[in-house]
Amino acid sequence: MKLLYFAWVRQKIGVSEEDVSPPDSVTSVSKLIDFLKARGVGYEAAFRDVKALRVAVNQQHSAFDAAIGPNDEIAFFPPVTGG
Amino acid sequence: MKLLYFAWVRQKIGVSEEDVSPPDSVTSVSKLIDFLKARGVGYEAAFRDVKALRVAVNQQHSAFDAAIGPNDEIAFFPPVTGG
Amino acid sequence: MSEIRIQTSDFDPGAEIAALNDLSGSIGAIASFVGLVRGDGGLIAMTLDHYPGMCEREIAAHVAEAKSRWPIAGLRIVHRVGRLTPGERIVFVGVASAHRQAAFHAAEFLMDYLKTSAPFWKREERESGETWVETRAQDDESVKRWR
Amino acid sequence: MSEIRIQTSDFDPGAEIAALNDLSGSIGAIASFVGLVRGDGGLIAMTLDHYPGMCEREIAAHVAEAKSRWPIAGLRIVHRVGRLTPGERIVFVGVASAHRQAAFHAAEFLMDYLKTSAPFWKREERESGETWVETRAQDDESVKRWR
Repeated sequence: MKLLYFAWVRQKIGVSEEDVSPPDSVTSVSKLIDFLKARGVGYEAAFRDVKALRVAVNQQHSAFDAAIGPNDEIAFFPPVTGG
Repeated sequence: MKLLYFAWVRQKIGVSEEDVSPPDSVTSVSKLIDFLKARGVGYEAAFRDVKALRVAVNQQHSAFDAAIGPNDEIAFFPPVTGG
Repeated sequence: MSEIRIQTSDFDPGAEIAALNDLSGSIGAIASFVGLVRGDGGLIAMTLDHYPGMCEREIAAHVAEAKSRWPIAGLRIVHRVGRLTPGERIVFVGVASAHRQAAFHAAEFLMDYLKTSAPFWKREERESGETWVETRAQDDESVKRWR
Repeated sequence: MSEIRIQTSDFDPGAEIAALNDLSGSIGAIASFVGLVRGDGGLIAMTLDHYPGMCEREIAAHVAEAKSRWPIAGLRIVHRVGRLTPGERIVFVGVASAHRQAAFHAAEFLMDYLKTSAPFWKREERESGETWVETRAQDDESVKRWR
């Protein structure tokens, strides 16, 4: 599963992208967030307030209850601010 | 009195500008038109339908009853079509 | 800060935009427009006639109106006259402003004015002959929306 | 006929307009917009972050919407990312069309989208530090008027 982070999400986590292999029980974006928050203080800070976050699954804006699988590209970022 | 003609007014009259010295009785644009119509077939054709014409006195759009004098610049042209 | 030119020669849109490109960091937007001769209906060429002096004065009055309506940091208008063939540039309007909507609206306002009410007269050449263009009602509508 | 580029390097507005300048006589209008970094409130620099791939796809979807709404003969969008200082160019939008209102409106529609809803994130540097910009309500209004 490929994860991408943008803007302050990237800054808090400290990497711009990574490959993760969460357990099979991680079947939605919400469950992925719970899995990631347990990985360290940077992740915990980034995902503390999910209302401040947006998510894209395979480059499409998605809901937090969207289903995800091991081959998906999942990106977390704040609301876009435009150019 | 300096006269200027534009677009088809110029084409009908055959000159783009000229100096004229009408009699003192020519005190308005309308009277100037009557004076000019007597000068030849080109003028008569140009001024046949004054509703199709616009006039400017000293580079300001004017009415046909506007007062004019010997030092004025008077221009006749069709309604503008823009660029 | 504003420049109005009526000329027979062509112009360079990039150079006009560069002249508006104030590097001070006070402007955020340059909206511009290039008008070209369309070859509709077998048009061979069009010739633009204008009233030198009055034309510049009237355009300047509309530039002043635009400046009273929108915050404008810089403005350039170039309008060609004489004989022009399809594909040739006729007109440039460029507006620099702090804000994009002001720049867009002022440029559109000035273009609507220039295309409908500025003291130009157009003659069109076609195979069938040459005719002077008459005032178009549609374009008058585009001007009314600013009133 | 449309080109969308996201790049760190600067661009040349004149070259972009020249690329839209179809000489066939079928277009009558090229409306364009150049956005610049404003130095408001002591801004030292801004840095634009974007989601490569998704950003181009989302912009392309809005270009497709613009083409469905207005008759567009050519369209170019260039958006810079990375660190930019006041006075630098950020964005170019150019639209060629037979008609000036279509060109203006499509350019304005795309700029409203790019400035408010395109997948970019802005960080601003000031003496006081660096902050990520939050979504602005005013700009959202500018997008709503197209709905």
